[in-house]
Amino acid sequence: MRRHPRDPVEVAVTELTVVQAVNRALHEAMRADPDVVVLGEDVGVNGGVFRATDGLLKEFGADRVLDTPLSETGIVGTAIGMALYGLKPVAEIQFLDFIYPAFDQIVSELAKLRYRSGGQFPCHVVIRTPYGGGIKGGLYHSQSTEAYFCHTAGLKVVVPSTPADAKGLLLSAVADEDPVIFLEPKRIYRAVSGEVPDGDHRVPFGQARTVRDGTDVSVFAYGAMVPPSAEAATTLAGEGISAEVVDLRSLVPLDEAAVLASVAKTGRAVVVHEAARFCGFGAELAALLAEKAFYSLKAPIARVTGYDTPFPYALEHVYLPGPERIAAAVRDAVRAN
Amino acid sequence: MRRHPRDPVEVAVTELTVVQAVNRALHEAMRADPDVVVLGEDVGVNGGVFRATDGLLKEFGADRVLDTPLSETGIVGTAIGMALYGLKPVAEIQFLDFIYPAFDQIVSELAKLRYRSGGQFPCHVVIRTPYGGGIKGGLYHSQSTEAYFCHTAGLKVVVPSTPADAKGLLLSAVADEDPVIFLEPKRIYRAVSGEVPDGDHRVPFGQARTVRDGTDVSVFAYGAMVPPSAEAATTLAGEGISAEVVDLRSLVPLDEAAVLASVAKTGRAVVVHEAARFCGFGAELAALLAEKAFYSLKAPIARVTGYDTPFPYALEHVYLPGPERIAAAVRDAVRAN
Amino acid sequence: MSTTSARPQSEPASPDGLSEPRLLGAYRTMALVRALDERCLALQRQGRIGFYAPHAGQEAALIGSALALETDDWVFPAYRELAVALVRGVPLQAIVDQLFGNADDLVKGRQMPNHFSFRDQHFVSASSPIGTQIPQAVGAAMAVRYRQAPAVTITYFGDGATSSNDFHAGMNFAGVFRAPTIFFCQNNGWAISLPRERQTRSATLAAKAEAYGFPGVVVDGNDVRAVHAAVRSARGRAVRGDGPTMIEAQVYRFGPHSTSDDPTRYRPEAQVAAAREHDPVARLKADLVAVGRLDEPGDARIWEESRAAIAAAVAHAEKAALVDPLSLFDDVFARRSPRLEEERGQCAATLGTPSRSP
Amino acid sequence: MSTTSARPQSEPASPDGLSEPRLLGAYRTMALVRALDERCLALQRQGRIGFYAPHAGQEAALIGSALALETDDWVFPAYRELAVALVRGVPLQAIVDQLFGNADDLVKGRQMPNHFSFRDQHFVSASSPIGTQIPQAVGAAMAVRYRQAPAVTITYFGDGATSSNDFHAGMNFAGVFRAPTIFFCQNNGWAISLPRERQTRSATLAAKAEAYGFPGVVVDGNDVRAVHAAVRSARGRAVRGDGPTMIEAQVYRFGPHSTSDDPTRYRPEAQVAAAREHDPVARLKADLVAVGRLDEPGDARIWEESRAAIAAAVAHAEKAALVDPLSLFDDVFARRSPRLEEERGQCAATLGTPSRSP
Ligand SMILES: Cc1ncc(C[n+]2csc(CCOP(=O)(O)OP(=O)(O)O)c2C)c(N)n1
Ligand SMILES: Cc1ncc(C[n+]2csc(CCOP(=O)(O)OP(=O)(O)O)c2C)c(N)n1
Ligand SMILES: [Mg+2]
Ligand SMILES: [Mg+2]
Repeated sequence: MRRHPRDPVEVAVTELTVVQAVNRALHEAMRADPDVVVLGEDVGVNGGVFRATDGLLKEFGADRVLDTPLSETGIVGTAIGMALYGLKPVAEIQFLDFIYPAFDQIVSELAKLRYRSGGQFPCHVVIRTPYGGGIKGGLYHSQSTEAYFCHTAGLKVVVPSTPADAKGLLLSAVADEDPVIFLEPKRIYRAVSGEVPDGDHRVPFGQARTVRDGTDVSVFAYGAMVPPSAEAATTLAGEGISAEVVDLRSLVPLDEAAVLASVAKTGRAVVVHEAARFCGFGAELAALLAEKAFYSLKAPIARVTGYDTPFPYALEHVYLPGPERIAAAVRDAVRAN
Repeated sequence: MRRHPRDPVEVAVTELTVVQAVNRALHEAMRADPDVVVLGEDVGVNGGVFRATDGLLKEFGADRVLDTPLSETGIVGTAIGMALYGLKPVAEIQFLDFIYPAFDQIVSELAKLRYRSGGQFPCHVVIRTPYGGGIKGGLYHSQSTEAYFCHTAGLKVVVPSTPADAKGLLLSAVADEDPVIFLEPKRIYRAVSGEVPDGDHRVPFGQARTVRDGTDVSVFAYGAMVPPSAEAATTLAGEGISAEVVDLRSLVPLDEAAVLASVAKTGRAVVVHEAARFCGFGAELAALLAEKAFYSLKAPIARVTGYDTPFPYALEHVYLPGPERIAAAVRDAVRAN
Repeated sequence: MSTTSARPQSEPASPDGLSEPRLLGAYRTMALVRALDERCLALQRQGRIGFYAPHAGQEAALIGSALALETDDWVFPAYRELAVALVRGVPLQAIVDQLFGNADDLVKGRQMPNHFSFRDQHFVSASSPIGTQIPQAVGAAMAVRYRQAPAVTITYFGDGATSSNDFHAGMNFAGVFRAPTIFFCQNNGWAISLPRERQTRSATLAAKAEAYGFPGVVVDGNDVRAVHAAVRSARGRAVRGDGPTMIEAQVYRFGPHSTSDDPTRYRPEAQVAAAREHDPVARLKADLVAVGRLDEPGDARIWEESRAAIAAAVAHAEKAALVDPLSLFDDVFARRSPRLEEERGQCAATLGTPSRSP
Repeated sequence: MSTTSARPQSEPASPDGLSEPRLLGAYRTMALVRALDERCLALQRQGRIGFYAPHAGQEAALIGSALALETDDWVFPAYRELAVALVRGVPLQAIVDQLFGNADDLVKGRQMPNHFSFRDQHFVSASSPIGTQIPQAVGAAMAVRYRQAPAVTITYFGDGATSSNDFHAGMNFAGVFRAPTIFFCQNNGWAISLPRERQTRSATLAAKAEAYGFPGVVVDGNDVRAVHAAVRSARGRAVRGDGPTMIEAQVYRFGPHSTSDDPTRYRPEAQVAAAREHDPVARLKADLVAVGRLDEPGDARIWEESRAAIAAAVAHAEKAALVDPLSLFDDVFARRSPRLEEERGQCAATLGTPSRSP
């Protein structure tokens, strides 16, 4: 355990991977509050197919760590019922690609319960789910459909890209009063590790993180797209291009102030995500800038995204944005006038 | 029957409402091709809760007009199976708000079958569904979630706003080779009527319709937002503002050329839709313009949309964009510099 | 809010049988909700409320089941259960305010009529999508058990809902986790225009419970005592830890599916006439008259009082203020996000109203 | 493509019993797919294919059922049915090419291994989401009947899939529309780490068919003849217009759920050992030896031939070209939209490849 460099007060830290940080957060949340329960497919005995829930069953028992039948409708539907009654369920959906059987419960129920009951029935469920490509999972173990959830009023949507944020955002999610879709970039579950503050480390929602300061162009990314964006920025620095990289972290609520401040400074924007381009989250970011940063903009807003095709298997490397595509878009943006 | 004014050759026309035009198209499609079958809840004996399928059971019998159990999963799932086998099913979902139990079948199966089978199993299903507000239907009989479908590669998404387009787009949908989400603006089912060409009148996908020419600003709308946009343009004309109103008609494929041409001319854009703003279809349109029409743009791109709340009941009139809100946004766009 | 409550405070909530005095109370509530149903259909025709989903014919099932519950039990309703809310102590005024969607409406005018939500009475927010409440009731029951509360959850749904995804998921989870849940299916033989025989080929709906490993029972939904007994017994099983029960109450709804529906397009009038012969309200009245608990003048008084209470509630509801337009932006989240705050400001400007942040 | 086919062309596709010569053919196929299974697990461990979902232990269920089908029948598989494809005449090479996702792969490298699609053999595209194929099979069966074709559809799924929405919808629609569908459930007792007893409390999975008004039967999935007879009889019912049947084949899969899974975390090794005592391949071999249709040298030859055929197919697959990167943009729609054409151009530029529009 070491002191966390960013933290002014002495906080013990532990080096963890992203998935370990998720696991740590779950342990701590369950220790702190007996109302927190975990449910999902293979989350108990098996410890989750990615081991995110490893050890929970042993420590907290089968009353609080529930291996469910194969039904996402059932997982989210029962989690909603638990939340209405006063528990704080953290539901795991094995892959974001398999969330759709629960879509009705999420968009028609979870997102709308507080509103439609006039505030009488808040419904605080956290849905954790691994998302995104990069593990050769093909069409159904790779998708990034965060835009569906972002478009649904009543849901908060967050995406960590570092172990510290994975823990900090998950602890905030469990403590939140609203439903939270917690997207875990499975591609960097183990690929990225870093120092994670011990204890009740929370990262508030709605605050973007500047990964790297820059003055020529703003690169907005989240999840597994943050590392290649940062890598592109490093390459570009060598070419004399100063790219600011902003990790949005929370898509809903969005840190508009940070986005606008960055573009006010740079005048150029590149948005990066894995999801298909058409009506993807990048569209919202571009629309926001085209409305509110119009007079600062010096170049067209570029989107570096997955293509408007289903997610492939053999051609995953072609589909996914990498540092080269990001860097190319940034160069174009900087050259544009 | 009269001659259709827009049509160069003599074509008989009939005055119909939007829902009558849908009904007419279904009759004609079923007469023309025995592979066309209709299925859904209450589509047979009852003729559809909006009477869109009225008369079909009588003319075509219970083999081709299927009253299904209450399961959208079943409706879309079986429609997919029929289409794979070679039929051309037209499935009705009673309200777009109730499509979510079928969401998995739509986004994971229907949209991806051709792709994932390497082109071996095309899957041509038309899903018709009334959508949108304006009938005092509250949270669950009013929503406009077209963005979910537009973001899903493999689906075509079309929305008529006139009786002629309702028939013409629906006949094109039935004749198409790809899955089509056919959104019917229920608010103008009966409120709007007009001349509809008899016979095999088809409106191709991917072609926007200029509702009104203008030079100062482009207003993009679709479905039930077209009439209030046109009304706003009329008001604005009286103020000396020349607003071009473009009815997109087909959201996927989108007529980018028409959108870009209009903005190349006007330099200003206002996007109108009923759906919630955040990550709505308007975001894509704004992003498109911010990328490809950047140098023509003279003003921030405005979005006049539903708010980022669930759809209300008593306050529907506050939620839905009307001519006043549209006109106000246009005035702001024209004033901006 | 008015204080008209269906259940006199002195009566015990739910003894194991329905005594004659309690039966008379049940009859009063049945009369009240029958009269309310008639009144609401008229209000809708007159354009004074926007929509209504009637329940006449289902009173014994609704009230018999509700009387078998305890205060701490939780109800997960569909959209036809205002009688259950009344039995649980929800004031008539609160129900009528919801139908009008006025400023007193507890759901703040956000939902169509019939989509009630009464936190204090553990009557969970109703929604339109069919079946969604079913797994929610199971989850709440799992929470009840986790908290070791001596309570159950009950969920109401129709014959059509047995085809929903949520029915399957909810029933299966309840079986697997032995959740203390009662699945109360009101089988009226129709899901809008689809007759029960074409909803499913299952011999009975209750038989479906077998597929999930717990008992299903069929009960005459016109017999308030039989319904009460069935729910009471299911409740007993549940609190004893013996798991869920499905109850299929066979009922007949006399009216249309809703005020948007025209049942003459699909339903033989003779069927309705035949069903009216078994009207549960008339049946209970006859029983009470037979044992000398009720006579014609007493009955007339009950109806008169019901109508008067309803008239008063309607008059009050119509006088209530309209919903504040800017309340549109509340309750999306616990606190308004910056984005919602901004939209609220824009909306206020559109309305010409100053945006006062409460 | 190579021409290795599991079913000799001379044999009739599916007589009503499995004659001894046909049984020997079945055994050959069982040996082939068992050998393939072993080889694929090795290929995955060596990093030569990306993933694999084994089926060893399920051969009698897979092959017995497939042999009961006719050419015009349609198969809606899950992800563990390559043996069924082989029986239907899909060349071994086509299967191996899919596992490699190379340029010869009929699904153009778009899906993970095991997600086959063979139009010519009416073997419908498999997907990962559990259960989705079930209502599709029912819809296709409804189309079969509409076209008055003397055929059926069959859908394969696991015990876990019985909890899916799609199972419920598919079973219910099949019951209501009397669709000529066979629901073939391979119950291996596990859905990844969840044992069958906690998937559902239903006494058997086949018993669930009752809830939909048609018969469900349990069959010993290690007995190729029993499986064949059950499917044959269900097929007869279906083509006669008597509607669907659910068959629960009780099997045991020896291997992990997939190469991503570690079953030692949840499954007792003793259970696997016990199941191996009932190995369906060994059992059929013993039967054939007992009746004098097979001897040890003959058996050895079968395995040798199988391994040789597999080795050849693997070698061929590894020599095949890689998928063309720009094929990424094909088959999203029947024709590329302008948007896809543009993205294709951008992609080509990124790759430094000229964008040649075919
Ligand atoms: C998921 C979904 N699909 C369709 C509808 C439209 N709809 C409203 S009520 C109804 C029939 C419900 O029948 P049943 O469950 O028997 O209840 P009843 O109205 O007879 O009480 C239908 C199809 C809906 N509300 N939700
Ligand atoms: C909708 C959905 N949820 C979860 C998964 C993840 N998953 C893949 S296979 C599987 C278990 C399937 O069990 P079963 O149906 O018994 O088939 P088996 O693998 O045993 O043959 C699960 C949970 C999935 N593929 N789809
Ligand atoms: Mg009903
Ligand atoms: Mg299994």
